[in-house]
Amino acid sequence: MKKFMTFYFVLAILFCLQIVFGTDISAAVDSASGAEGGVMHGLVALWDFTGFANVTLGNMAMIAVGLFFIFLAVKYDYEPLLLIPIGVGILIGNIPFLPGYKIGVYEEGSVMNYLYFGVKQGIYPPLIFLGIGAMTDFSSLISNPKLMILGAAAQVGIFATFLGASALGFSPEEAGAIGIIGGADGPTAIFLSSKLAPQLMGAIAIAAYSYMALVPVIQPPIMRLLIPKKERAIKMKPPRAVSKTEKILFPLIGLLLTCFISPSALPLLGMLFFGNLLKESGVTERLADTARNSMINIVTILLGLTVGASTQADVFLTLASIKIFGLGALSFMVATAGGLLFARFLNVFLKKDNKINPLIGAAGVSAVPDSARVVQNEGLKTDPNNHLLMHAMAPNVSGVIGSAVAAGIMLSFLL
Amino acid sequence: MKKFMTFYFVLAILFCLQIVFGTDISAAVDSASGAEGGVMHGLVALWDFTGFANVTLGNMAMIAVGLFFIFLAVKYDYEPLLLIPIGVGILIGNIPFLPGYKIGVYEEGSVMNYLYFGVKQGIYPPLIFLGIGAMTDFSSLISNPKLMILGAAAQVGIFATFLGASALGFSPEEAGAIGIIGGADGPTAIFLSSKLAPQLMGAIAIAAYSYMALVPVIQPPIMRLLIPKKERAIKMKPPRAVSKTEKILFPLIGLLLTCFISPSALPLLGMLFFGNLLKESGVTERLADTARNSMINIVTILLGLTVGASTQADVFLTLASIKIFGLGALSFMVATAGGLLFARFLNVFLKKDNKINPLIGAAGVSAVPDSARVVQNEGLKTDPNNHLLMHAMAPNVSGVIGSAVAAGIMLSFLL
Amino acid sequence: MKKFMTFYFVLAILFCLQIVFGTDISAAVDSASGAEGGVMHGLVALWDFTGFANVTLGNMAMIAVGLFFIFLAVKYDYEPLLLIPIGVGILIGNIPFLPGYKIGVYEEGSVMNYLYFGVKQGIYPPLIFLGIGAMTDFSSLISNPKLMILGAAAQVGIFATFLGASALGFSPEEAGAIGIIGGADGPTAIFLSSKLAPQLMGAIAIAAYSYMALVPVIQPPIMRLLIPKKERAIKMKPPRAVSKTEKILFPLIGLLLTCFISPSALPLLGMLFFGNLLKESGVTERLADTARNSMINIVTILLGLTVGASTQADVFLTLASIKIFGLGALSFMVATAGGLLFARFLNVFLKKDNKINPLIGAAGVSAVPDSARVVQNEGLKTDPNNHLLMHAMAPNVSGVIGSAVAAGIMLSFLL
Amino acid sequence: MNLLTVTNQTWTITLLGWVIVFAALLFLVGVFLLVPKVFTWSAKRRLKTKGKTQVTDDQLAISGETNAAIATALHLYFSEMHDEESAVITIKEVRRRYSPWNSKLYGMNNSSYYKLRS
Amino acid sequence: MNLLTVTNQTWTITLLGWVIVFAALLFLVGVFLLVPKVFTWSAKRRLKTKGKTQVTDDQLAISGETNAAIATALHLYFSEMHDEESAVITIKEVRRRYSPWNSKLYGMNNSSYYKLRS
Amino acid sequence: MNLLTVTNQTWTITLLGWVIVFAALLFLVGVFLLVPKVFTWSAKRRLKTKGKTQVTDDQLAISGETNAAIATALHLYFSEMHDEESAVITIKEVRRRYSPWNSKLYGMNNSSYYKLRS
Ligand code: NA
Ligand code: NA
Ligand code: NA
Repeated sequence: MKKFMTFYFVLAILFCLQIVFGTDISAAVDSASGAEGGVMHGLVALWDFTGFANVTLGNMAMIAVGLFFIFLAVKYDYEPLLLIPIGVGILIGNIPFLPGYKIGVYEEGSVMNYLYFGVKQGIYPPLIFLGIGAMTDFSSLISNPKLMILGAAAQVGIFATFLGASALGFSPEEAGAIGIIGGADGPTAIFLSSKLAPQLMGAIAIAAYSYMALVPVIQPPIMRLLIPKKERAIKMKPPRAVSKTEKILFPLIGLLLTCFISPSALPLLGMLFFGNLLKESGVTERLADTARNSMINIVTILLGLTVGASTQADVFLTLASIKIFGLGALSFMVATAGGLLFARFLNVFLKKDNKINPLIGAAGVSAVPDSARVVQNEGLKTDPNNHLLMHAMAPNVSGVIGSAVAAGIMLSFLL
Repeated sequence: MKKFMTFYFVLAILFCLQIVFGTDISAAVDSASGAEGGVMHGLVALWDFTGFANVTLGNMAMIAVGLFFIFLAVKYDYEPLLLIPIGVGILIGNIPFLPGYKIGVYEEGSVMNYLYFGVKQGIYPPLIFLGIGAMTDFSSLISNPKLMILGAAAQVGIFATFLGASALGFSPEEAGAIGIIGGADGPTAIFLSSKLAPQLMGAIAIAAYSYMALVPVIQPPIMRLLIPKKERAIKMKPPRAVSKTEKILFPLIGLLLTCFISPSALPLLGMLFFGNLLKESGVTERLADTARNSMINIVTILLGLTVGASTQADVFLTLASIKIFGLGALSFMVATAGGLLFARFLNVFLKKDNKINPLIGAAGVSAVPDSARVVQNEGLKTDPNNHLLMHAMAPNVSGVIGSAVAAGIMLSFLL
Repeated sequence: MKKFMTFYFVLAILFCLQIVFGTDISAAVDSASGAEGGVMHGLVALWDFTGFANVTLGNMAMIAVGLFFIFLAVKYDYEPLLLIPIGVGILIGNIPFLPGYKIGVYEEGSVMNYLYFGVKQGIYPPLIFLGIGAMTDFSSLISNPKLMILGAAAQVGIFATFLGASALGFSPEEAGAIGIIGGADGPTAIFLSSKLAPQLMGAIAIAAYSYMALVPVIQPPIMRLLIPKKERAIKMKPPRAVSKTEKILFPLIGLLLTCFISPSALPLLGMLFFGNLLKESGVTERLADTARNSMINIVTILLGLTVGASTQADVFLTLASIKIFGLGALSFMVATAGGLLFARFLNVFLKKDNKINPLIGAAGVSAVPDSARVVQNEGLKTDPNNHLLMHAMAPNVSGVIGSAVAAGIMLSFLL
Repeated sequence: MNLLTVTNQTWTITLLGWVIVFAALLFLVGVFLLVPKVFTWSAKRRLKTKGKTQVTDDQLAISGETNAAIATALHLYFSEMHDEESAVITIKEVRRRYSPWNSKLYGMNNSSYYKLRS
Repeated sequence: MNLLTVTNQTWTITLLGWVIVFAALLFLVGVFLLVPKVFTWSAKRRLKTKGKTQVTDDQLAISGETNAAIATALHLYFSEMHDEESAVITIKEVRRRYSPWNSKLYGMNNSSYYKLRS
Repeated sequence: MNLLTVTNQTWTITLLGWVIVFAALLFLVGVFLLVPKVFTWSAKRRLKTKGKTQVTDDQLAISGETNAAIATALHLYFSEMHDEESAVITIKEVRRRYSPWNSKLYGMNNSSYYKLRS
């Protein structure tokens, strides 16, 4: 045991020397061994090849981030289905390697690069949307359509961030891609940034997912700040039952209407409503089941892993990334505030017994179903008998539609 | 409520004007607003981008067709696993968009185009055949091999249509691809047309699937016309039991024999028999299960959607498409008649107590298991105790093999 | 019946004539029929196209091999999940065809070629490793880490074969690819050979899988030869229980450590440990389930089929293939011996009551879990109460890691 | 950060973009406010033609109480936990492990099954 | 439409094509008429060598009645309906919904399971 | 076959390669020898701060006997056979067959289910 520890200790020291002082071990050995050749040269060549020889502080930092993501997922159960693939992806992307051996996600011909293709070309997000459509129940939204507007209100976060990013000096395309973080929707963010600003895709995706995981931390203070206690206690009527026909009509009408308005959102919204029709038609359960299970799982694994790997330190650790993280935090707050305030504004026009609880405006940011749960919890804190979950699902899912439409508009303007 | 309706009404009128008179709203606005710039210009630019600005009568017609397909599937349960993906695909393919933004299925680099790759290169159909092989039971065919010939007889539809299409002025390659509609087998039709006449693929696939859905409408009159009532009442002996060894030998012998005769059918028949071996071997249940569930479902979703989307009005609505639909109807009738008449002809050579019920000849067109069910129903109408389903499955599955062989021959001659 | 047999008999004779004497039937017919044209010419053209016209003795031999593989799988249940896809692949790859019609696995644009892409670019093996990671339990290895070294010892087979192949005149790259057969790990062999020596990939893969299926035949004699009966009877203490935290830490530490040492092994080891984390984290069961079921099944089907098809006789039947099979047998024996002898060597340093049963060294070759089962059986033969399975799993799974590391090193040196 | 530096075009996109997102969802709102009215209307007509003269909206609307009950059940469902599911997963885990890539174990499962049948 | 305009080659393909489809399936028919004969023959031989001198075909053939029964069962099966299956689907539906893309709900399931185990 | 013809580089790769595979796995061995010690040490500390003064290793180690029992069970499991599983597969087989590509049968299943619900 002792021996092992001593050995590791020496290795660790050598290793730290290299990183901190930039000593080039291989060069030292090389010059020392001189013409001895053979094994020694082989060893040196191999050392040059290992991660130990090529590691940078940036890699170490990113590996720490990756481990932290995994820790959050395992310990606190924050979005494990996303954070674990992304976390491992960050590890894999930041294991240092010599370029030219088809290892890295950015090297053409590498396995990671082939898997990354679906991210780069925006193919994975529509497939994710297909699965989401096949698992989402739009009833709450159909039964009380006016709540849908809250999903539009919260998209102010997208456009505010777009403005902010422009002001910070990003190009219009980049600003558009950064803005979509405010949509609080992972696949949409990846889809849009892959088209508008591929070079920022990693940072945008990581920011979007990080803040989505932090929704339970970000939203409650804003909710308490902007909504007076009395309004937080408003009880809403149970939504009416929705007929099967309405459920089948919804994806069809939704598809035609939203895509006529924003054809660039077709890959996302077309797939979302397609998946929902598979679910609601009642005659294609078999396909819906595959779409929301094996298909979405496969794509989730590949997308998470490669998005994580795209955070290679040399590409990722830039000033732009820091700005993006700042703007992202801002956009989540603006989006939440937008939803909440619009809900209060809406109440002005509603009859006494028909008023909505403004808290559900916060669910308009999408981040399904996290923000709806946050609403539910905040509602319960004010009145333990006031269950808002069902009502909050309406702005929640319409937030998904809203941000996809916004993404389409950004594409129309900026592509 | 009222306000909403008025608003929609005005919009609808404006919209109709545009379509019917070709008024260019954006141009009008543009010239009107002149140098006002800013928001107005942005609005105009965006309007130009919407589906409303780009819609054509063709698009509207195709969207109606897509909705009709979905209606048929949901209401009458006609082939929902195909008609719903295809129907939604037609909607998605006919939402009007400005070209150049990577939306359409025919635009390189679009998501739909990537998914369409599997259709264009004929990759999806063999994977479908793998799944079909893994779910098909060939016992009825093994136990009474001579019924297999009926599956060959019905392929006359393919060759008659080939002749007809040639006479109508199609090139030999196009005629070959059109002929395969008579095979009544969706994946085979897509596979062959993707190789011989990619430009007609959409029309051929839609025609094939439409008529397959209409088999219960097309076949019965022909059956009653060509088979006298007395022969319709013939009872057949229950088929003998089939041993496990025979079931394992069947895909192996079938694979070698058919592919030696028609090597071009290898992608289809190789996969079909491979899937069947996975099922029958008894030691690869795990793989067979995936092949006939998640794998075939994923491919079905993608294939249906993209085949539907390939019916973009500007490509699809041509004189050729109309001819193809006419020829397709013809070919289904000829194929049915071919199977029925050959069954009667076969009876001439068979001993009294061994005669076959000529109705099962109609099942030779494939369209598994629809046409077998039609046979069953017609049989029951004549004699409520005469169950023909089991017997009809033999020509039914051999029809699949037959049309794949025919597709291979077409490829050999015409590629 | 008689008629049929006579007909077949005549056909068979004609066919044999063609193969044995090289008579060119089509030429004969061609000259005979002369200017008769039309149908006769068509028939000749078609005959030229059939497999009967193009078959070679090599094809026949390979088809026999394919059938033999399937026979082994069905009758003796040797690795059916691999041998059946590979066996059918061999049939499909060796059905003779005229080149230029996009049929063969080596012809660009053919369906088989598209499916083969995942093999050629080494994409399938990492996906297989993902699934393996999601189904492997590393507890036995964590609870008794020193057994892991046995998995390193057995990799001597890889390097010995590398040496041997070099001595037999193979280029260094080819020798490296051949050496990996000694790793007894199919996906690793395919991954490495696809990078270093694509032209030998078929032979290497077939050799690796053949010998893996034959592990129960190859290993026992060597075990009895090298381990005295007394040592074969050693009983080992039951391994300690492993905590959940250790199980989660294992893939993380394993990933970082092994990939820092051998970054080229990243695609394999990264995926292996990723899959294991999905399994052990406890919060991503949904993803782990898909990874170890539908995903691995789909990839297994495609990989097996195309690897089998890559054994097209004209490419496969070479002197090199024979040498590779010889070297492969050798490498399995050397690897087994290496594991066994190192286990005895290790015992020298271990205290009396802590000694390991040297038999488990044989499990270090990987071939999970076959070789572990062989160890269990040999152990039971010596002492019917000595269950070694659990202990043998440790070197067994570490053998997988070991050969992936070795593959990475080969890539570093030779790419 | 100076919003004055932001170009005209950026402001256009910002304002117009948000407006259009609103417009799109307002459209949907409108349609789905209409749809149930249309249904009720056609249902009323059908009932009338069948001879019923007095139709109240109550007869057509489905009570929301059912919905509330379902919502509560769902909430309980998601906050409590399914022991059965865990059990299922556990069993499946034991069953399905071990590599299909070199799995005699798997093979054995399959073959026994095969032997039982044949 | 005038079939006279159709070229020679087209006629060749038409006739030859159909003939060959027939040939291919006739081959299969032939083989599968042979296969059971071969089986019966080898089974008879085996039985004979085991001492049985009188073997009738009846002893070897499996009654088709079983088949008929299965066919009927299948037919009933496909025309009637499985209430259990519907039930299963319904339960699964309630269980599996909600996006894994941002699913605390899912997470909760998993984590509870995890907490139960650890 | 003459090993003398093998170049220097080949020998280097051979020896170095094997050594490094050893090194890699030795590293892992070392770490996983350390990990449980670290755990025990921190667990001891925690127990001590909670007032327990006497802590033996036995209190922390989980008996390997449980493991042995599990191992045996697993072994039995893999060598015996699951009749239930076979049953499940059989039922599934009957249920799921027939092509979704032209499947009225499937359709019927679905539609009946649909009719039952609506
Ligand atoms: Na949103
Ligand atoms: Na057919
Ligand atoms: Na190994």
